[in-house]
Amino acid sequence: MRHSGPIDLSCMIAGVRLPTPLVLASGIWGTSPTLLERAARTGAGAVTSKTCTPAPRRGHRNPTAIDWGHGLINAMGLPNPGAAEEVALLRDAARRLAALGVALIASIAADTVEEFGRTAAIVSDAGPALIEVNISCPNVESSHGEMFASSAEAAAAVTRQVKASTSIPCVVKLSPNVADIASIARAVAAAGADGITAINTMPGMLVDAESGAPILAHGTGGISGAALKPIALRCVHEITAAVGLPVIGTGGVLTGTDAVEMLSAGAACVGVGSAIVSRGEHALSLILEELKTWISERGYHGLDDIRGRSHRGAGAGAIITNPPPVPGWEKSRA
Amino acid sequence: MRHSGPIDLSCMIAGVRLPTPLVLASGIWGTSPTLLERAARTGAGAVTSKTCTPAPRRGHRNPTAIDWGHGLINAMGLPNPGAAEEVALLRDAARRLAALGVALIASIAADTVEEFGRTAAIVSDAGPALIEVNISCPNVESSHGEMFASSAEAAAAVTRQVKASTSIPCVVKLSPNVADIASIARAVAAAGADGITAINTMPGMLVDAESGAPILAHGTGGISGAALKPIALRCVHEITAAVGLPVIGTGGVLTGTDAVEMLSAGAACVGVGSAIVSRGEHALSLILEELKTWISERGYHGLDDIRGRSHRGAGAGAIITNPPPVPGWEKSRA
Amino acid sequence: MREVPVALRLIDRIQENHKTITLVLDHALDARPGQFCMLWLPGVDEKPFSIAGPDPLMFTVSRVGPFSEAAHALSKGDPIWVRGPFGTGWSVGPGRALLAGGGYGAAPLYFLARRLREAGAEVEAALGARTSADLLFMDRFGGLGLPVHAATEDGSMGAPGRVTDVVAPLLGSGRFDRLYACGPEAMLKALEARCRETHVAGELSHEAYMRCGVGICGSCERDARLVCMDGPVFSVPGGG
Amino acid sequence: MREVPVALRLIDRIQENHKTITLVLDHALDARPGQFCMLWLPGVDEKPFSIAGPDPLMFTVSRVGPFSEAAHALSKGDPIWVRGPFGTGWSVGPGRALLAGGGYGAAPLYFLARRLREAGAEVEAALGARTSADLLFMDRFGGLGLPVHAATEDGSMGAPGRVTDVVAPLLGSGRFDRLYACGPEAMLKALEARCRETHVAGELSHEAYMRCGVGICGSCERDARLVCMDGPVFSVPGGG
Ligand SMILES: Cc1cc2nc3c(=O)[nH]c(=O)nc-3n(C[C@H](O)[C@H](O)[C@H](O)COP(=O)(O)OP(=O)(O)OC[C@H]3O[C@@H](n4cnc5c(N)ncnc54)[C@H](O)[C@@H]3O)c2cc1C
Ligand SMILES: Cc1cc2nc3c(=O)[nH]c(=O)nc-3n(C[C@H](O)[C@H](O)[C@H](O)COP(=O)(O)OP(=O)(O)OC[C@H]3O[C@@H](n4cnc5c(N)ncnc54)[C@H](O)[C@@H]3O)c2cc1C
Ligand SMILES: Cc1cc2nc3c(=O)[nH]c(=O)nc-3n(C[C@H](O)[C@H](O)[C@H](O)COP(=O)(O)O)c2cc1C
Ligand SMILES: Cc1cc2nc3c(=O)[nH]c(=O)nc-3n(C[C@H](O)[C@H](O)[C@H](O)COP(=O)(O)O)c2cc1C
Ligand code: FES
Ligand code: FES
Repeated sequence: MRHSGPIDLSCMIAGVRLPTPLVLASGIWGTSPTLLERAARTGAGAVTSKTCTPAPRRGHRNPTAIDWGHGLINAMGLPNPGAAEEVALLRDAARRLAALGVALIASIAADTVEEFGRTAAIVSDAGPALIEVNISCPNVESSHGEMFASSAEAAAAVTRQVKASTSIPCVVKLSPNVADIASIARAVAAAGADGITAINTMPGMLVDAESGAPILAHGTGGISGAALKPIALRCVHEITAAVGLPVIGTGGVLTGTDAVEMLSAGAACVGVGSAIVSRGEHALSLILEELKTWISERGYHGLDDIRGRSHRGAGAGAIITNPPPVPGWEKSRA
Repeated sequence: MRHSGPIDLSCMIAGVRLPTPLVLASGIWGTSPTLLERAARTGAGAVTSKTCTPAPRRGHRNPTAIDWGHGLINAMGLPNPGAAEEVALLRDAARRLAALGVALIASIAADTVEEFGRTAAIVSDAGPALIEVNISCPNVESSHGEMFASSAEAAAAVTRQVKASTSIPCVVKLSPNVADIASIARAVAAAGADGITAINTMPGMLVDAESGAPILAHGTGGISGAALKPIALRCVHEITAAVGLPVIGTGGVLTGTDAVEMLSAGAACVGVGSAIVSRGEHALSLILEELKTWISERGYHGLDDIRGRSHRGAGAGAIITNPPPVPGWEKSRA
Repeated sequence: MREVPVALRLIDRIQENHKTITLVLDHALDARPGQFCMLWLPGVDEKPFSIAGPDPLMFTVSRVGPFSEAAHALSKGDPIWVRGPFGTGWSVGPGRALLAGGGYGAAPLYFLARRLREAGAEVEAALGARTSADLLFMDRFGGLGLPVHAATEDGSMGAPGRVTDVVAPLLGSGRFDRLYACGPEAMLKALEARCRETHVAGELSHEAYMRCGVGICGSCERDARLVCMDGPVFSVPGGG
Repeated sequence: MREVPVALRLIDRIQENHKTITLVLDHALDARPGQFCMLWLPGVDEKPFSIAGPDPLMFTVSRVGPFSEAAHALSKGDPIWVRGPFGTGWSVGPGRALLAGGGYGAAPLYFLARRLREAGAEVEAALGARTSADLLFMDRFGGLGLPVHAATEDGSMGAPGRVTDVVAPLLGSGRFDRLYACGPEAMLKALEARCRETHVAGELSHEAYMRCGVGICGSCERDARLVCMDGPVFSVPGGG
């Protein structure tokens, strides 16, 4: 059942067409234009720059990132040169990426609603295809007290402010660390978001048995990679059931099959980060090749054939069988 | 530096002394008294019965539990014979466990605050050492709409009601799927909880690439085992920083070193569940032996020597070094 | 094999009798006779089935309810999802072995018979069913060139009666070191009693309602033992 | 070795000179010369260090700032936490090799020298420092019985001047196929130029500020290359 016709892997996210559905996640390889270009050359449809903040940040002290066996945990603390300096880097990156037909997504974060707006306006000068609004970094203490992604009101307020500050389409990046991510998604959709990135890392902690100390200097950090996948799939499924916005499904995608699962859960396209560690620098091209092979072996034509299938339910002809009563039940009734 | 004197692994949880710090987590091996006895014989200081509800529940249809490579995910749907029938099983279990000096913890759940109280009163008749109040099962739709563990008010209301309905000490089981678990812990502590179990599973989803369908028949399920460990360590650290209650630290403990990490994060004792799959039926005795060896090799005397070390901070003599400015910073300033 | 269900394709669908088929899959599995897999059909259910052959992987399914009906509706080329193998399986070694099967129990015993023969054992089989139309795998056992004792309740083939009636004198003959059995609970119960009477060691494959299949949920308990993890094969001590 | 820091104990602490020690650990590591590990001291910091020997695992640490000071304060029996090995390392094969080390760069080159000799290479070493008191590993290289060319800025031992002054004529002599180097950035820059002039292939080990050590954070970039993952050893093409 190999497919003979051409396979189209391009896809749309918030009005932007990407040549491939793979998006380099924010924070991977930092802010460097040359590294973003390097990532773009390995099969990305878009690359996301490291989150930048209004003022420069040195980030946390080491250890900042650890491969703990089931993925990574990191607390970089958003080291970045600050929005004003970042613009030059983004402009350079945009130029390099344009030559490759790969979109640039500029990630921003800030401590207050107003600063989110100002930062969006600043980075807009570099002309990124999209702005990613990072309201979900678990590793920085903001003057706001908690992540903006923790509350529907705060998330909506940031979204409104950013939308009022730039004409570039905006995707809002959500956190899995909330009781009901669908309600946050509805709030940012109502506030005008053009898309959603789901998810940022899940807060966790490694403890060193020998010393008893947390391993990351910051104490807690964000879990990414393999361990995050089922959390991300659940969040993407719940968000796409709740709102019509396109979602950059991100979290634990390490293989082409993982990408198929993420698209099946409803993602418009697929973010990739930690795979760079588990599969090496060519992770994106490996995933892209595996995705292509998977699609062509099944005679599919493109991403529309697999996207959102997790929402179909058991189907009309499905037979629903019931489990028998539990053992204790039978026994105690006997 | 091997220790010569006797090592004391007993510990206190909510006024109950346990011969070892290992607690069989709720739901493992179900409600059967003979299986609880079997677990008790493998080194447990306490065993927790499968959560029972006011009315019997058949549970969800299969697939209900999958080993996905980084731990388990399950959506059993709380199959149980109902509190009235469960009492007989618990009485039988309590009798078997008393002979072994192992404590019985009876887990309960319900749809309303009132039913939580009624169920606590019913199972109290069997004389368990503790009642575990499960307000955090991710796999059942309650008439309450969301988990009681999602809101400080709801969690406190359940705690107060249960405390008013029984004289047996109560530990409240919390969910990692909240923005701020410390605030929930403070609420249940203020409402009179005698201890906290942290954590229940983290909601996730597996998707089958081939069919595009969620693998669990229930769609979403709860993540346990290896992938849960850093989330559990973080929650236990945050809870024990916030409240003085003893915590049954549960989530991803597969080895003696994992148990040391959980105690270091502040746990009074250590819950074990999914290890039964990764290490086999003797998981608890393996973990206990490893814990003993770890302690004696370091010349420690017992659990107090390792408990809560993650809270010590960097220490008085610690040298704090700062990372240099980020590359982009240097460059753009040059 | 992974613990997560893998979609395998039917390369053949053999009609064994009016209510039983064998699914032949495009996959080989490193498994021991007596082990089982969980078979999943999305939207339907997931149920345990004994491995009828490891290479290619085969399952023999009798139509009795919703899941098995959905499995019968599959055609060549269709996918079915498999996780496993799980459980302990039968012991394989030289010696004199009697295999007793009821219904689809014949399928995993056929896999066992081949392995026992490879290990140098002397093997005889006793197969029972209601009518000759219900008897399974008679040809396959015959093809191995080993003695097959059949029993049908209506007497349409072999000895009239149940497989236990045929097995009892064979066990009593002293010709066998070990009884291997798979079939309905009532048959296993009777055979267990015969083993104890005749002091022949027995290895009986039992069933129970399964959820996890990996020994954690407790659904499949039988007398403090978990059928999925401790079994499905349980021993009856021989000696005497 | 795991990717998570493991507490290893000091079985020895060798004072190499007034500001440099070698930590000898109770562990062996399967590593190539030129690879590095991240060393962690809780409450202090985590920093990269080249492997000075794999069995027992050794690191040579010069006291220059807060982390290295804390490492110097360690005594026999104390733990230090290690993750790795990371990076690509130097190529090892037969041929005529010149090793050029500045400061603690001598340590990983000594590990390399032993591996090169095992591989049948002809090896000479050039080591430089400010004064004879700063020269490292002279005895160890001497112990391998290979020619060692020293250079000190104050002329207190070997040729007066920098190691680059000694290396330049050696490279020009045509006696070497390959230059291996580890030391301060200025030295590496000068050596890279010499390699290009003389058409001798170079493998130079560079430094950068590291966070993750595993090629994901981008902290250690040098011209679109990641020192932790693509390096720390980078090649200068030879030929001509
Ligand atoms: C280890 C093991 C190996 C198995 N191997 C095979 C095999 O090789 N081939 C095969 O066809 N089947 C096998 N089974 C049985 C199989 O798993 C299914 O139970 C069977 O297919 C019925 O599923 P269903 O949905 O089609 O019908 P269901 O509706 O589930 O059951 C059909 C019939 O079985 C009865 N039944 C269901 N559950 C129980 C129970 N717990 N106790 C008593 N009666 C019950 C029902 O009342 C009904 O009459 C095995 C079971 C186990 C545990
Ligand atoms: C791959 C690799 C291998 C290494 N191997 C060794 C080794 O074998 N032995 C060894 O002693 N050290 C080695 N280092 C250096 C080591 O990692 C530490 O940088 C060093 O110990 C300084 O740390 P500190 O906290 O003691 O002092 P710091 O305060 O961090 O630095 C001390 C001095 O170095 C300067 N410095 C710090 N960072 C930079 C920078 N990014 N660029 C320029 N100057 C800087 C400071 O200004 C200061 O003068 C290696 C580094 C790398 C990247
Ligand atoms: C080292 C590292 C740094 C990260 N930095 C950022 C960041 O600056 N901004 C952001 O929004 N997400 C950041 N993330 C999160 C990723 O963008 C992504 O959401 C997460 O890693 C999950 O995807 P993965 O499992 O494919 O890695 C970072 C992740 C890692 C591993
Ligand atoms: C199959 C299974 C069933 C479970 N059933 C329950 C339950 O009934 N009540 C409950 O409070 N927790 C239940 N849990 C959660 C465990 O008690 C425990 O909190 C979780 O598995 C994390 O611990 P672990 O990583 O050691 O497994 C169940 C977990 C598993 C794997
Ligand atoms: S099916 Fe879960 S323990 Fe056997
Ligand atoms: S230190 Fe993180 S990429 Fe090199």
